Amino acid sequence: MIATMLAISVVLFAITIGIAVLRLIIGPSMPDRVIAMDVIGVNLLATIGVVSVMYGTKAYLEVILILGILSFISTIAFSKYIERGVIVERKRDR
Amino acid sequence: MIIPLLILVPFVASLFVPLLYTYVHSKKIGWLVLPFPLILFIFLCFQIPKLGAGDSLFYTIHWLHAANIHFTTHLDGLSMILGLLITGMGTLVVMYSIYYLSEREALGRFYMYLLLFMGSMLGVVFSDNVLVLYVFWELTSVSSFLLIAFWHQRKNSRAGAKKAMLITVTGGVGMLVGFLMMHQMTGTYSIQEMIGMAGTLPAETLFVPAMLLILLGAFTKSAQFPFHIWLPDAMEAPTPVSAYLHSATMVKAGIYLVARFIPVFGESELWFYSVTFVGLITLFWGSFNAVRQNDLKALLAYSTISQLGLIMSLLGIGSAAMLNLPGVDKTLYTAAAFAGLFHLINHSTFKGALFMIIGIVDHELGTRDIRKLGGLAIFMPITFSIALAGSFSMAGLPPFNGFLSKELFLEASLAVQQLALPGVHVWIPIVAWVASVLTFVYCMIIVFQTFFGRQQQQPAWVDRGAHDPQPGMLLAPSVLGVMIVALFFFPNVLAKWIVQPAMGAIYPSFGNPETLVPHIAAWHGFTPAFWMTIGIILFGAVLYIFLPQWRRVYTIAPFSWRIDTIYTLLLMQLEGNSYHLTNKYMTGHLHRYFTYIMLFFIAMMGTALSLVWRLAFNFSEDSVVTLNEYILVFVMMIAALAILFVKSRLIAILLNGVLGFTVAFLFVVLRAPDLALTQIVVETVTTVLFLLTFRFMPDWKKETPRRPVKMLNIFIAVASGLIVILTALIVQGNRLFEPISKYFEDAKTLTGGGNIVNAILGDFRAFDTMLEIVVLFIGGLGVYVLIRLKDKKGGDQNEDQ
Amino acid sequence: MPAQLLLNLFIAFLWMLLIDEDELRFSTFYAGFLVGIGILFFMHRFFGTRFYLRRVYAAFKLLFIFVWELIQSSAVVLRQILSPRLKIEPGIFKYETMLRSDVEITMLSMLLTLTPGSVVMEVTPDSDALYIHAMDVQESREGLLKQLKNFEKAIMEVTR
Amino acid sequence: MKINDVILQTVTKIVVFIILTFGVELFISGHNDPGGGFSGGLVLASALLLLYMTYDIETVHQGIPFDFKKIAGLGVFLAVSSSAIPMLFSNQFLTQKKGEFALAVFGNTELSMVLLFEAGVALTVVGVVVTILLTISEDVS
Amino acid sequence: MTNALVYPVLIPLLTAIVITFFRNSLILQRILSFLATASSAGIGVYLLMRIQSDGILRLDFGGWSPPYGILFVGDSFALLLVTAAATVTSLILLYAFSTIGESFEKMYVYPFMLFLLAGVNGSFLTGDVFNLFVCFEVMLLASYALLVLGGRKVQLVEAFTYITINVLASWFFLLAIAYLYGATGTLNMAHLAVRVTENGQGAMLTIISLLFLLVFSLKAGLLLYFWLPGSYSAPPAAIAALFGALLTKVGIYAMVRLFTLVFTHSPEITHSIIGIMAALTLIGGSIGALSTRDIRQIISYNVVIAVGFILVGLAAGNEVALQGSIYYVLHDMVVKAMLFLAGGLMISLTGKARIGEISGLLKNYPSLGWLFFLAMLSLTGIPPFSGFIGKVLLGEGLIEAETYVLLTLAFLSSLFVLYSLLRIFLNCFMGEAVIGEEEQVKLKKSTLFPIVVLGVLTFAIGIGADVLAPFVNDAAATLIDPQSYIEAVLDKDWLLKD
Amino acid sequence: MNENEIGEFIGALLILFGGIFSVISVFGIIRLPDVYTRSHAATKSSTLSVLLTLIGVFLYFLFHDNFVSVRVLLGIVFVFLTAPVAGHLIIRAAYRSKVGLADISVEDELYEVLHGDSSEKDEERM
Amino acid sequence: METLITLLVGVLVMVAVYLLLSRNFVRIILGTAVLSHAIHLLILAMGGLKKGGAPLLTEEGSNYTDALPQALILTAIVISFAVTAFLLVLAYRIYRETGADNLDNVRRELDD
Ligand code: NA
Ligand code: NA
Repeated sequence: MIATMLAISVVLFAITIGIAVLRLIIGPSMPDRVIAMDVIGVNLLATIGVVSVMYGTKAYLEVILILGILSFISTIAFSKYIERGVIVERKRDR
Repeated sequence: MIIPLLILVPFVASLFVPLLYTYVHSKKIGWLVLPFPLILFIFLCFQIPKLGAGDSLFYTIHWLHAANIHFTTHLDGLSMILGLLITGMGTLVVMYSIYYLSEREALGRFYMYLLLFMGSMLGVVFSDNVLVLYVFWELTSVSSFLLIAFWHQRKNSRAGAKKAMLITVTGGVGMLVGFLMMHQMTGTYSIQEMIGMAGTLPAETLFVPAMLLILLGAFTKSAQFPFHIWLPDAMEAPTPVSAYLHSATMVKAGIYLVARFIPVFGESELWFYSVTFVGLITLFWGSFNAVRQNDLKALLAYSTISQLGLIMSLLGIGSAAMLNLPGVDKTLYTAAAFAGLFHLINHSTFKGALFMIIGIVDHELGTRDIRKLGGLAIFMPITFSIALAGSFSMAGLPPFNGFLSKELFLEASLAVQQLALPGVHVWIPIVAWVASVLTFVYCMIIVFQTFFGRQQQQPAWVDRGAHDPQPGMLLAPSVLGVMIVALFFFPNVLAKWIVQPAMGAIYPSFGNPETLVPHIAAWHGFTPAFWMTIGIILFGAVLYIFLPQWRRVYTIAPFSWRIDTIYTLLLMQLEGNSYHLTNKYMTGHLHRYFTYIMLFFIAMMGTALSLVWRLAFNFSEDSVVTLNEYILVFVMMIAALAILFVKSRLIAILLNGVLGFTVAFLFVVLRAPDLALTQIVVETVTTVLFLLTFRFMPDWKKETPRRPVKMLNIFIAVASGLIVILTALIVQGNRLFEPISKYFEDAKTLTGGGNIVNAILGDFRAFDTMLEIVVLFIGGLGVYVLIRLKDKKGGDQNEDQ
Repeated sequence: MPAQLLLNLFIAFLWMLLIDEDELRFSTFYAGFLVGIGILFFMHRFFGTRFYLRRVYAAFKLLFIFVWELIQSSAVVLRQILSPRLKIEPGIFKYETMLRSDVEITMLSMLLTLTPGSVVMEVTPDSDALYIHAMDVQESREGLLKQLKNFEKAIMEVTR
Repeated sequence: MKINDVILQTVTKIVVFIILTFGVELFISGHNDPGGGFSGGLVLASALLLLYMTYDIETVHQGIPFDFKKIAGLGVFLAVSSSAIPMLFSNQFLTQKKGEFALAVFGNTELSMVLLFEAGVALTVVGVVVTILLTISEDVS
Repeated sequence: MTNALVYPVLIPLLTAIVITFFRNSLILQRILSFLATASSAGIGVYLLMRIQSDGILRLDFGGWSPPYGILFVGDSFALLLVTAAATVTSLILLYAFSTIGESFEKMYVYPFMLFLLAGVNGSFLTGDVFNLFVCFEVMLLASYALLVLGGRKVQLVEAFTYITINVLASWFFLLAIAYLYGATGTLNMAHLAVRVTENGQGAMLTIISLLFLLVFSLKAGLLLYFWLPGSYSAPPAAIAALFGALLTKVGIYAMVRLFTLVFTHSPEITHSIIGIMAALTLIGGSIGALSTRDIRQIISYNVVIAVGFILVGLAAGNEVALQGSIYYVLHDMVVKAMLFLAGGLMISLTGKARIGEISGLLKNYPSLGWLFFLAMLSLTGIPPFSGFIGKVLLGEGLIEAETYVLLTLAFLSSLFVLYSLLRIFLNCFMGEAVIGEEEQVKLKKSTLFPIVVLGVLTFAIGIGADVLAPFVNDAAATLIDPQSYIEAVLDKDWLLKD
Repeated sequence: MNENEIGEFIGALLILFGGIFSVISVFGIIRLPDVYTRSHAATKSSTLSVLLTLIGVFLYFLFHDNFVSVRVLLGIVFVFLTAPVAGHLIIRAAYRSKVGLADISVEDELYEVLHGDSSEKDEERM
Repeated sequence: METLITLLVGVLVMVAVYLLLSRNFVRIILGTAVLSHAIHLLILAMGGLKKGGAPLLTEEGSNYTDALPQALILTAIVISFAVTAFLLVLAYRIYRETGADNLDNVRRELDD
């Protein structure tokens, strides 16, 4: 029962990711794509969580956190790039 | 021990002379050089009796045990002749140079090269080990190069030096290969040991190639047709050099080599044909071309070619004595070899004298052009006398030594008719005779067009101060002039003491060499040879008188051809074609290079795979795939393919990032948590790097390669993918062994770490990790340097120090 | 608040020493902490500030409000997505907040953004107003404003 | 209108600590769990990256005034020289000799050459990644 | 256990790291870096002696016995190359001291050179295929950095080509390692040899070996040398010399090692392909050397020719040929360095880089001219310089193997070498001097010194080839019969177990 | 069914809800008309679904292994903290880079402030 | 799973090779990035997939997946990161220096 629920949800997440990739490809605007990427990252993170449960292992819990951290960082990087072109300034507000 | 020293002395001297020259900066330096060849000459003279008794001197200094190359010197009759020529002519040439070269020249360098040459040449003739011989052989080419290019400011000097070097080194390389083949057949590099095995060699497959390659070396060095073309250009060297290297000694090295190898190859008919006919053709072509020269030095160059051909053909005929032909009187042919050796010496005397004379004329009058010269006999009587002796000797007139050897040559050419070999009966005597006629003609040109006639020019010569040079300059040619005459009267002394031991060296299997030495007499009856000589003189005189009339022959097709043109064309074609060819594929375009590499990959792997398609695929080991994994992998494929089609690079970067994240997820699925961790961070940082560097770059434009290029690219991409897949599937289906990884599962007890991957990285294979962070460190520093160190000049100058 | 927390920890530690067991135990520390809470509640007026657990309580209340709003508005958005025809009128409007400090502004914005139907687009340079994009301005402005007030009040309970 | 990054900056202040702590934890726990010097270092570097993106190079430099090239160099030096140390005790190069003493702070963590080695790895990673990021950024802006 | 085996890598590595901290003290940088390379060379000699007495040496890193850990294996072949590499590098360093310029010195040029040497030596010594990859990368990264140092446009462009092609090559390398591991389950070269022999080198393993061939061909410039002339002629002379002397040799070494130790069972396929590629390389290099008037390009094409020449010996595959190849590799390292340095000096003194733009340098810089001449003779294989003995042995080997086409091409190529360099000598050194005494840039003795030493070396190797002989013979013997290598690496019980 | 199994079941149920929510919200990403509205679906609905899932995972480990996963907790906190910031930043970037609002939008009080005076020029960089 | 991953690797290789064959710097560098994904997956697949648990001895069970390829990939990842960083910065420098974003243009400029 639990196994089925987990299997279904993993497939659901996979579908989510697939659709997000579609959005990433078709856009149309750049922020759309970044949003899609963010969605993909966060859903991958969730999937890893579920997979951990399915495999019954704690080996991947670090991966969850790290994926959270880095999908955040890349989203910020992209937003800054879109907004300002520079993602690391030497001195703000010059 | 003494022979190696003999070789070493000039080398050592060649090092010290330029040093000395920095202190003794004057012409006197030549006097310091003179003792070296003189002492060596005297020393060699003292060895003559020993050799006359049939002895020979061997000495071995061990050099390369590994390659069986030892510095074995061998002084026998044959090398003695050359040794005497080298040191004797060396002495005279140095003596001559002292007066000939002006103080302004780089005398230190000149004598250095000259001594270098002398040592190398002695090395060539005294070496028993062919590889050591080769060492010195190439050194003679090098020193010749340096001497020809002595006045390197002149374009022609450089061109001449280059040509000589290229041709002789080419021959040398061929010869080296020939020696190596000999080694393969005989297991030795010693000439004497090869001679000992000569009987078994002709059966070997390498026999003929080895022979031809060694001949190539000999022919190029001795300026045999068609390799003779370097010799006229080598006349750009100072005249003493021409006299020494390019007529008396270096060009004789090839002759020496052929004589040396007669006992090894003499039994081969091919050898006989090659040596004889190449010699004859050279003889003819040289004399034929000498006639049309206007530059006295060029004339002498062609005459040298011709004479070298003569000697070569004599050795060829001489080798017939080795042919196992029934009913042949061997002494008929050994006499030819004898004649060859005899003429070898004679040629050095008269040609050396002539070169020196020409040098004097050039030195005194500033020109060597026959058309501008004339009537010098009155002004330069001594010079004229020596010239006369030299020329008449060369023409084969008595009472000069050339007459004797010419007679012997004509006899040898007639002796060939006794041979039961096709193609030799008619041609050899005819060519010999024709060439001799032409030789007579150009000798007359030297004498009569330089020293007689053109009376109208005389006042000009008086103005220019035409007179015999200072006595010192005449000393060397005078010595030679005396020898020219002396040898005519006492040829048999030379024959007994010098030539006879050499005959023993050429025909070691023929027993007592005394039997091989004919008695030389100026008069030996009304033989066919005598009539031929008469004919030569008559026809020669006629031809000389009517020279202006028949000179246009030289403009008719086959005679107007110059082998030089082929050389020039060859080099030009080589440079031009190589330029075009190389530029065709070395375009500098990266995508072209990638195309080559991938095509090579596809061709090689594709061929290999198509040959072994029978290798079974085996999917039974495959682990299960869940639905979500199928979906994700499919999505990854879509994302990857989409990279190719997106119109903005930012999207491509995003897709690559997504790809990276999903790869990380696959790492999770495939039980590799550490990989997943690292992959995620690295992917993000890489993406950030992309973004950081992008700001200034324009977005990518759609690349529209031409259709065939595009199809090719698609083909390459698809084929590469398929090859990777197929190979992987084959490997997965046919694992041969258990991986060694089971061992690492004891990581906890072995290293104390429970994370096997980290135990491998931090302990089992810590060295990889250490170097990997070194790589990272270099990368970091590299990036820093790349950005910080900028080319301040901006432009692309060669300020690269 | 930090001072009170530190004191509480000190009391717990003291308690642990006083009990003087053979080994260190978390349960002992926990007991000491509870004792400390009692003592501090008794004494907190001497510090001239609010009892620190009140803030903790306020934070929990904020969290609860937030989760409630989250679920509510999620439901709204999900319904909108799933409805056969989109009937939304999105738009951007400005909201002037009475919150001032960075932490307050941030908390408000995050809460707003997390709850469906609204995203904070800009904070004015002086941090006195927010520009908010709403999924359905007309329909949810009322609700949104109410939500904003709720959040503001709850945040101030925690921060002030 | 000037950009007001108050939200990002406030959150980053908290988040960076989570990331840094996590990075250190990854580094320490690599012995038995996923992690280790490399991923730990990378995470630390990404925390710094976040700081640089949120603030700016000069501001961050005031708080963390290191020359990251030197940090990287120190890291490599640590890793390579710790590999060489065993040779001084006539062991093979790269013998990761385990010490017997335990560090009170981290419980019974074995202090071994591995730890020194891993510390070197982590420092190198941090140093190099930040150096690269900063070098480019300073050139770009 | 011989820790000294790691010193040729460790010493340059540690020194490089340490001197990055002393960016601005140039004297210290110079002293330390020279000491590091010179001592590496010394250790190389010491280890060669040790091998003569003790046989093949090995060092298991961390004490993990093969095939589990990584180890260094020191046989004569490896250590000859290590010694030569370190020696040549130290001389190039000396040259760099007086020519490279302060801006480079402050930009870590010495650390990069030392890293390069460490990577090169590691590649020679390692007994593990994957570690070989890593060592390659150390070397490559250092070469990338050195190539761009100075930042001239042409350098940057050539660097991009060079790097991307090497990235592709590295990718192929990993691909090959992946397949090999999948098939055999091991990475240790000796263990690979055992396993491949045990199973017989079937079609699958041969296919994998072809992939290795591709990789090393790219690195060595065997047939796939497009990247070479451009990238070797872009950087300053000292760096170009380092590249010319060391980089291709590593690819050559790896190819020789793997195809004499592991993939030895299908020579009719693998060695034939190597032969064909070597032949084409000889032709392409020879043609290329004549195609250009750029001095550095000419020298670079000579690098290509040498690659073909050396690998002809591997194709022939007999002991004499391999001896010849080994001699020739050593010779080429010395003389290529010499030639690049001399060529670089010409260019820096005149500011011009093409034949026809320079003339009569012999008058201005006679010593440089004669050194160049000497290098030319040596490279042509004219005795008694170092090229001769290798050429002779190679010739013997090729005749023994009856590979006459290769023989012909190999020996013809030396004529092209001669001609291409003769063009430089005749045109640039000889002829009317165009630079007057007053405008002539002074040539420092310290600049010339390393070239002189290299010249002495090429002469000494030629004359004293017998001193090298025991080492070269031992090296070739190990290559021909790798059993001693395998037994030195794998303990007895391992050989039985497997 | 003991209490652990109930806990595990609840965990799994939360995970399933998370999955369902995520699909629905991503459906929104496809359906909604402009980037601003799509961001609503993304930042929250998907945040919600991920939070649900992670809580499920946390509960599952709690009950199945008696394991308090600090990492998952941290993960939850992290997503909770960062998701809104990320959403806010993307939307701000979108607006500042002049990605247009959907036609159905009814008001825009920011337009005048940001793009009215074209003193700040932000050309599109993608 | 091995076959599936191998197919994915094949597709990635196709994409990467096609990218490498273009002229634009960024495309080429992207090609190398995709190539590195492909090789990492392939190395993993060569060790055999899902044949056991994650190679952590703290995990229950006695069957572990092959850890060696994972270690190799980690090394490879680091190296390819270093190279990619260098290459990217190089492309950036070339662009700043010459204003060209592909090699052909730069060559053309250098030739003039
Ligand atoms: Na909201
Ligand atoms: Na990568």
